[in-house]
Amino acid sequence: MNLLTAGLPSTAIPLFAGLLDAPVGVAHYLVVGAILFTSGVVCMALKRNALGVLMGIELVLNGANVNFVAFSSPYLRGEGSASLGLDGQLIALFVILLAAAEAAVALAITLNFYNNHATVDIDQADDLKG
Amino acid sequence: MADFLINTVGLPEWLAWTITALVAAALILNVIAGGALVFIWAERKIAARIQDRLGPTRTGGRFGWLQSLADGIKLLAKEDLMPEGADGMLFRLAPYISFCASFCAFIALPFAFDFVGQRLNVGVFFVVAVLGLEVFGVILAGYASASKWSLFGSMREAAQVVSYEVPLGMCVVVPVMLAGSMDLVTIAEKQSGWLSSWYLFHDPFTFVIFWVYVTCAVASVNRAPFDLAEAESELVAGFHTEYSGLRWSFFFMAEYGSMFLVSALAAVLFLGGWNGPIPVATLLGLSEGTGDTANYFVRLIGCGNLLLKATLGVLLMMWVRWTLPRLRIDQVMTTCLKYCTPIAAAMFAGAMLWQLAFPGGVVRGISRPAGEIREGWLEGPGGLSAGRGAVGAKPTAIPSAATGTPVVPTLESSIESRDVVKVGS
Amino acid sequence: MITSLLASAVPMSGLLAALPVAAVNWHSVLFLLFAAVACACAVAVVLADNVVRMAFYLVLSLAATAGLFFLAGAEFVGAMQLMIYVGGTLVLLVFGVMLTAQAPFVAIKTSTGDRVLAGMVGAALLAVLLQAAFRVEPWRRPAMAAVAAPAATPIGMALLGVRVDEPVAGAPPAAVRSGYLLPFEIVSVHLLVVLVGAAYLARAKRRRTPRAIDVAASSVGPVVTAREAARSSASALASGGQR
Amino acid sequence: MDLASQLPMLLGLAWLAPLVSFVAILFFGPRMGHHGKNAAWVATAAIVTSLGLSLAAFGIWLTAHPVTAVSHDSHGAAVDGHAADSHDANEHESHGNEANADHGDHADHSGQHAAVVPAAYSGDWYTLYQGGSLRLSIGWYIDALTVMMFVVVTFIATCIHVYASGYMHDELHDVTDHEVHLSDGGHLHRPGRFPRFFQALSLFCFSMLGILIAGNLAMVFIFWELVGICSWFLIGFYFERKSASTAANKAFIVNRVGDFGMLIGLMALWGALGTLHFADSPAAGAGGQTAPGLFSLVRPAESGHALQVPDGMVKFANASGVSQIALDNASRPGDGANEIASRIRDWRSEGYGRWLLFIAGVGIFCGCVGKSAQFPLFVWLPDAMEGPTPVSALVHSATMVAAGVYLVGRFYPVLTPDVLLVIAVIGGITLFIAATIALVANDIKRVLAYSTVSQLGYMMLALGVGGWSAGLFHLVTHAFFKSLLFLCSGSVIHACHTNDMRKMGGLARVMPWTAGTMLVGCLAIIGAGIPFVIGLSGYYSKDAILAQALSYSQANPSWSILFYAVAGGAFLTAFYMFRLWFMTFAGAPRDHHIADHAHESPNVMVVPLVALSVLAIVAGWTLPGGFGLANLLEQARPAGTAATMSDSFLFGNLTVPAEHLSHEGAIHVTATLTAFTTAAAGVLLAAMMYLWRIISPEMVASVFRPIYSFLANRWYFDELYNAIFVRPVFAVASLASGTDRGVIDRLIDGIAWSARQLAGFDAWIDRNLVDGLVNATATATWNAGLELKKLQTGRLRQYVMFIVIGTVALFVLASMLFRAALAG
Amino acid sequence: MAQLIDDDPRIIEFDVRTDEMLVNMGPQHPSTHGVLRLVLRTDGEIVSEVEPHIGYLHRCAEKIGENLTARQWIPYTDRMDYLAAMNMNLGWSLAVEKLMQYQVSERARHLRVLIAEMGRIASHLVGMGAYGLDLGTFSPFLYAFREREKILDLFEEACGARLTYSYITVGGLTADLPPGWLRKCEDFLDQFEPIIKEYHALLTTNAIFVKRTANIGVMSPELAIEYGCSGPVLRGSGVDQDMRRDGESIYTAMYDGYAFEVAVMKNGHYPRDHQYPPVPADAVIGDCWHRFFVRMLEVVQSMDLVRQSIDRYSACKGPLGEPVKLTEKIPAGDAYLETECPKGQMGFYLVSDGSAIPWRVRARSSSFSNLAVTHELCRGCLIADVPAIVGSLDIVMGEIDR
Repeated sequence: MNLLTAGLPSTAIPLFAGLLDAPVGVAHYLVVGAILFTSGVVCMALKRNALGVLMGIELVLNGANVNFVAFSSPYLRGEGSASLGLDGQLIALFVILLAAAEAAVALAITLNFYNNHATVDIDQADDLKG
Repeated sequence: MADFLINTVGLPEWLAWTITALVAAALILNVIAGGALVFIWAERKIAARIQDRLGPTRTGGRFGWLQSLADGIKLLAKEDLMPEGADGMLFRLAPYISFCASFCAFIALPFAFDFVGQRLNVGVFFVVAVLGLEVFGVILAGYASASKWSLFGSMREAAQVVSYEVPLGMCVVVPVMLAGSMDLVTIAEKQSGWLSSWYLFHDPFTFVIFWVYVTCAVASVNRAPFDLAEAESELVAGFHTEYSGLRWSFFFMAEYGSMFLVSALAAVLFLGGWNGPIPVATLLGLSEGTGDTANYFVRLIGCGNLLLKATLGVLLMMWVRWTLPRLRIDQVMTTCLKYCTPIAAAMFAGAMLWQLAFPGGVVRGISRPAGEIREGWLEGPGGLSAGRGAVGAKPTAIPSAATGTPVVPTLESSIESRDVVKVGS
Repeated sequence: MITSLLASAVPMSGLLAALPVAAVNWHSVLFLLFAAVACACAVAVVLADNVVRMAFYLVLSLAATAGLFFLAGAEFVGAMQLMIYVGGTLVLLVFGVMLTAQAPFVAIKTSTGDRVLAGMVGAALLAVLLQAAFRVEPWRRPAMAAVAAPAATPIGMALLGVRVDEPVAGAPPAAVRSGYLLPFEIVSVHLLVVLVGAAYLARAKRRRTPRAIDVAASSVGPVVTAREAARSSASALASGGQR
Repeated sequence: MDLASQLPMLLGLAWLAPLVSFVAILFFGPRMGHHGKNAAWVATAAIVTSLGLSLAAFGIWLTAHPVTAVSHDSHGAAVDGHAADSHDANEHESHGNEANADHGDHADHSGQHAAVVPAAYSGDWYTLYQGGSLRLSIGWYIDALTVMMFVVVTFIATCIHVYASGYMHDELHDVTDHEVHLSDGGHLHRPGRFPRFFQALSLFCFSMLGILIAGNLAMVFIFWELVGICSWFLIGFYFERKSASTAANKAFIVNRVGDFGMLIGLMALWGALGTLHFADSPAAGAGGQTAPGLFSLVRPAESGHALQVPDGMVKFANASGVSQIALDNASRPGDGANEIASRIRDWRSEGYGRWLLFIAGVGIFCGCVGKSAQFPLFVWLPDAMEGPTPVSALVHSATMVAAGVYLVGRFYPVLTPDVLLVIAVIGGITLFIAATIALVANDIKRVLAYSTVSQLGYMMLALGVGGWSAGLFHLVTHAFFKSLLFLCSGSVIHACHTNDMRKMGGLARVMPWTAGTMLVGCLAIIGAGIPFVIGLSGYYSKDAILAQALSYSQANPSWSILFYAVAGGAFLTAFYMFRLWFMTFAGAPRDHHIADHAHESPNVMVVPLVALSVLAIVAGWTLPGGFGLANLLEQARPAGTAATMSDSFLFGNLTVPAEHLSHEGAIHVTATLTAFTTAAAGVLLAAMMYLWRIISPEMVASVFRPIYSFLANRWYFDELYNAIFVRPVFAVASLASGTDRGVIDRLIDGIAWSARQLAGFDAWIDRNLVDGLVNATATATWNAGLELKKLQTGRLRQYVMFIVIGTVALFVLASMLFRAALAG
Repeated sequence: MAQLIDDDPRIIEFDVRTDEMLVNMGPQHPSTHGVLRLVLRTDGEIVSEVEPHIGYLHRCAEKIGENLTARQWIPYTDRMDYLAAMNMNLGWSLAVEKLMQYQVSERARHLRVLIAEMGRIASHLVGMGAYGLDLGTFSPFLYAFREREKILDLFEEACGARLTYSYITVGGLTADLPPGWLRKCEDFLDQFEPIIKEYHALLTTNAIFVKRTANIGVMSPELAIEYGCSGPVLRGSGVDQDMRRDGESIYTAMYDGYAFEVAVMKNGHYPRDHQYPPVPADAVIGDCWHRFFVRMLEVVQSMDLVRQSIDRYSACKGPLGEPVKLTEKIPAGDAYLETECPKGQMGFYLVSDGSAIPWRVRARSSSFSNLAVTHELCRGCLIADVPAIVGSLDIVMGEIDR
């Protein structure tokens, strides 16, 4: 026990009690991933700026990446349970690469949109409205 | 050091680690800050000598050696200006971000065999990646200043740094390929021996690519003739036009820190790292097993070696700066895209083929059998023979702190086997 | 100070990862730190109106995530995240600044109704995701020290189609696990395509419909006329050396 | 490379070069320079290439087969007996050498009567179809005639190409055709068709050369038809003019009549003999064996190349007898075949198959009648003058009309004396009719056209009376001077912008070159020369014809009319040709407006004139040592035709005297003198009437008013055909149309009406019941779509929201439904 | 027409477009040579329009001249082109002398040549050094100033001032040279000559310098003439005009007997009187490099002239002569005279009503005309080219604003 956590009951609900002294597990990462993912989705849903939407996409991908890495991590692996091994990391790598490519393409779309509509407000991008 | 604190002093472990980390951080911080002061002074003197003048002469008694410090104090005392219409938060944060990036990159930079903040197995990659973040502060500064000149400067900086990361990466990959590791310590260790074992002299391609690296490094840290971001004749002062006082000095420190960093990186990657041109220690019979004191002494010498090489690199940049006119932005881009990148790519391919043709190296003459080198990836941590000796017969070291106390997990180590950890050196 | 925190955080990560369970778990502390930064900045991205600030927060969030990767032992992925993701976002930022430096674009406001709606939907999504996250056997004790220090080599070998990482206990042997040579090649080609596309985007091309004034001007003999002939700084920079 | 492979290659390339040009102009014509100006260069380059290749072939031929003087001894034509067999050229060469070395042995070897086999090479490039006994192929049959005709055709075509590139200059820009009156009173304004002209010209050359090189009758027929279609293109070049399109159609249709006969001939040959190849060719399927060609079937070598009804024809004609024998010997097929073979001789002597052979010959000749504008199908040729003048020159001198004569010449060995008599008579009639019409024609081109018809009649007649060499000789020389004459007339028309000779006169002063060259042409065509010394080309060829005709009439006194036709024709020819020349060039200008504006043609037109005039002079000469066209032709003389041929069938006893007999002194001198006298008389009369004006042409016309109008109306041939063919056809057509309209259409209308009623009822059901159902569905869908459309806002953010809501809903749903599964 | 425009290679369009931006370059900017204000209309890095704004240094010099006697105005001419004040003095003095029909002594004439050419060297040194500064290299600036300081030392010895000399004046010069001055001057020239090679190495032939200047801001001879450009700017475009040779007789008479070749590219080459570096392949006549190079050649040319004038001056035995009285009356009438100053043709015009004080004074500034061409040269260039172009024009705001 250490100074910081000494005062806390060790039998409290795991989420808070073990935060400082309990080892970090996959679930921790998943929570982070979920928050990133949700932030990204909300960002996409909220931002009228096309660049904001792009950033939301990046966040979503990043949230997914966190999950991949968590599942593949040798440190977070539970006893005797299987993990993704390197596969998770590799998939995360590919996601990163493709996200970069996606950013380039999306930027190209945005720029064309800007050239045509003189704005980056995606609410103006309703040419295909039914 | 942590062990020392835990075992000898009896401090709680978390405190011991904290102290160790803080010490390491402080050391690096001092290297940067102190180094910046020295380099600024040196630059003044060198520039003055190049330009047929004297430079600072009075402050500090002789040679004006305290001039930088005096200036620093003056900067501390200056009013911290922020333009109206600036984005306050970003304006304030930008210099720190720049400085942090520059500083963070030092973490993975080895000064001698075990003198490394954190030995990372992707050290090279880490350094380059983090160094690339420095530009981020510059961009934010340029944007947040609400000045058109600043904006121009930051745009240029962004474009330039992003572009130059490509050839820079290619240059860096060559030593990585030769060493078979991204670990900076491993790369430097592989170049131990005589002058000829430096990667600079490994083959013609590495020799060429070293100069490409120099060009790209100069460009990526925004030094003349690539200092477009702060081109004073065009953009007043570029991204830091609106900065004053301490914030401005942070940019300055970041710049000098980066200069030193890329020079040190060049030394580690191409110039043998802490290995001198002549293996004095080996000739004297000093080796790993000679004893802790001697070992430590050898490493200190190595550290001096590296600092000397890095300083020489910095001086080279200064020399260039005070000699050449500035390129135009499109010419900078041309240099990067039309010259550096293709040359680097070609040299990379060349070095690869050279490795294929002369696996043992030509200049080095007698060297390890090809098989050993080809199977290099099996060594090192995480390889098939994980934990069974990264360099030679040495156990894999996961250094714990900048002071260089590697913690070596053995195969037998388990959750409870903390006590089994062997203390190195 | 962020400076010192960062300074201490990063060197500790690898070290603490290797540490067995102990009193105060630095691993947890650092995890909390990075996770907090990542999450807070992600939320800040949502809340910020200014696109440059959004980008700034995004970069912080991504960098913190990279820290999480380091903590998780995925050092290569973390470095990649720093280099590519943060670099990519940097470009995003550049364009954002370039395109939206004008006041009207800096903040395009979203209506309150949208905000509330998005918040509700987001909360629902978060709830679902968290529920799923907690279902993953919570707080399982990891076996940290039992694993070898991570290295980039197996990843590289896997990308070349050879799997050298040890299979997890009980998993099928290494020979069965497939490499990633094909995806690697596909991604390379993909990136090449994107590169070409970017070059195409930034390339110079002839003007199609000249304005009358430019027709007049071009006959007088100026080299390049005003707006139509313009190069943005980014394209000028990216394409390099038009002269 | 030996001759057998060189010649087909060279001539084949020469043949294909215009095709290349045609294809090139077809696809890229309009893009060749301004308004396709360079198409002329492409076409000309192609034909020049052909000319070059032909000349090369000619040179090679001469090297291999030196032309020597024909010995006029009684042993017959002693042309070098190079047995032609391209399939074993080596063997053939050795055989030829042997023949050369030992001439005396030759007679024994090739049978009695010194029948000589001409040097010829044949073979196939490509077999189109092979099945049963039929083998259709693209092949070649090359002998001296082929080579010579190649040179002649390509040379004249070259001249005409060059000439046309100047003449057709108007087509390089937009053309206003003053001869086409539009309904609004204006004139037709159309873009120029320069490339199209040369495109057709190239195709024409290709087709013509195809006929020349063809190795079998099927191929001949293909290119025969191609020539026809090309002539249709070219004559109808100004197709907006009614006269031009009518003329083109007329030429085409009239030719079809002849081609119908030719088809019959082809069928007779193929049905009876199973082959259309001229020469021996590899048998179908059997390796190494040769199947005999037409020539060797009709004139088998074992019988000394004497004409006989081929076995196949005999069997075909006596099919009942053959089947009877086959029935009798059904069990022993071998014996049956032997018996048939043994009895063929008997059957042949009984006359089986003669009709067949006659029909085949006459049929083939029918095609020639059409193509070479013989009586009664000559009516198209004068109308064909509606085409541009270079076309007239090309069609009427060297190519199209020559094709008929050429084919008769080529097919000559198969023709029996009866057929030859038909040919001769037809030729004579044509010769006379055309010449008389030419006497009174006033259109310069029409005069030339009728003159052409007349000269073709000459040639046919010459062939018919056994003058194989004479006819073809005249063909070649005529090609030169007639194209010259046409080009000259084109030059005149170009200068005067009119065809009417009555408006011309005195042009010699302003157009000296044209006048001079035209004079050369006129002199050539009338066969002018100093008797027995030297003359223009026509002198030699006409003499030969006259001599052969004389020889024939001596042999067959009942047909001596043929000689008088020839002699009279010579007189008429001289008259109308010089009438033409005098009216055009001599005297005082009749129309000063025209004369003032007349001018010499550009060099590009004059140079071909001069070149052709030189050839018109020298083409008939025989150089010391024997080199000359006539001797060259002798090389190609078909085997067995050098001998006198006697036969008795339809027209009683006929003797076709051997041609060398006509060279005998008596005949020759008589003929020459006759020719000279008649020609001189013609010229004199023309001069008297049109130069010196001693006799007034008007007076003559009024005195012989009925004859004059009869001639001026071209013997009322057009009216005759109109009455005989066109009117009845119209009547039948109107009857058919009436039936169609009155009976069939009524019936069909009735059916249609009832169908409509039925359909109306059906439509009502469809509209009200079926459509109502469908429309109701559609309306419902439409309304649903309209409602759903509101969801399609185009707002990205809402979509994201939808996705999220959907996902969450799915999760909630899934977790409720499959809680157990998920929990695990 | 449309076809023609489509094929016009000079017109470039990009997919990425940004908005235009108005940027103020100056009046406080490191590379605008004083208080020039350039308003740039930029589109990204491209400058679509440049508009110079002047007048920040206006001091009513001409109006003052109408309230002072001719000699009293001399110090004000100092403050026009303060980098070549001697040449300014000379111009005004000659203009007044032209109206007065005054003939200076032979000795004064040669001394005037000596001083004027030294002043030209000094001015060009600043131009050269500052141009390097404009292109981002600092060291040549100091090298140039090091030598200029030596010239200023000599001037100080001669007249007592280092910047505003008022040495040459109406009717001659205020004083004769001190003894030993010529010796020092020759020493300076001998020492200075090899240093020019250094300049060539540092700037003229430097690859980056060439890249930055060659083919940049190309000014056609017609354009130069239309805008009234003069001096090295005009000669850099290949127009063969030099007032010392082509000017009015009262001015050219000063250079009678002096051998010099106008520094201009003729028939594809510059004068070959000395060893000069070759013209780089990229450079086209009329670009920044040529303007710069002409200045470098004129330094050498002036050195030759100084050497000649030293010989002639020492050979003159007669008296220097006294300048006219301070209150000397000027005959009624007007006079205009242009002289070849380092920056270009500097013209002075005065109208006199017969009194000592001119009725009207007017100065025609060469830099003014040279600056006017900026907007033509800078259209479509990059921002970095603006200092390069403006620097190559070598303007002095004191002369423009007066």
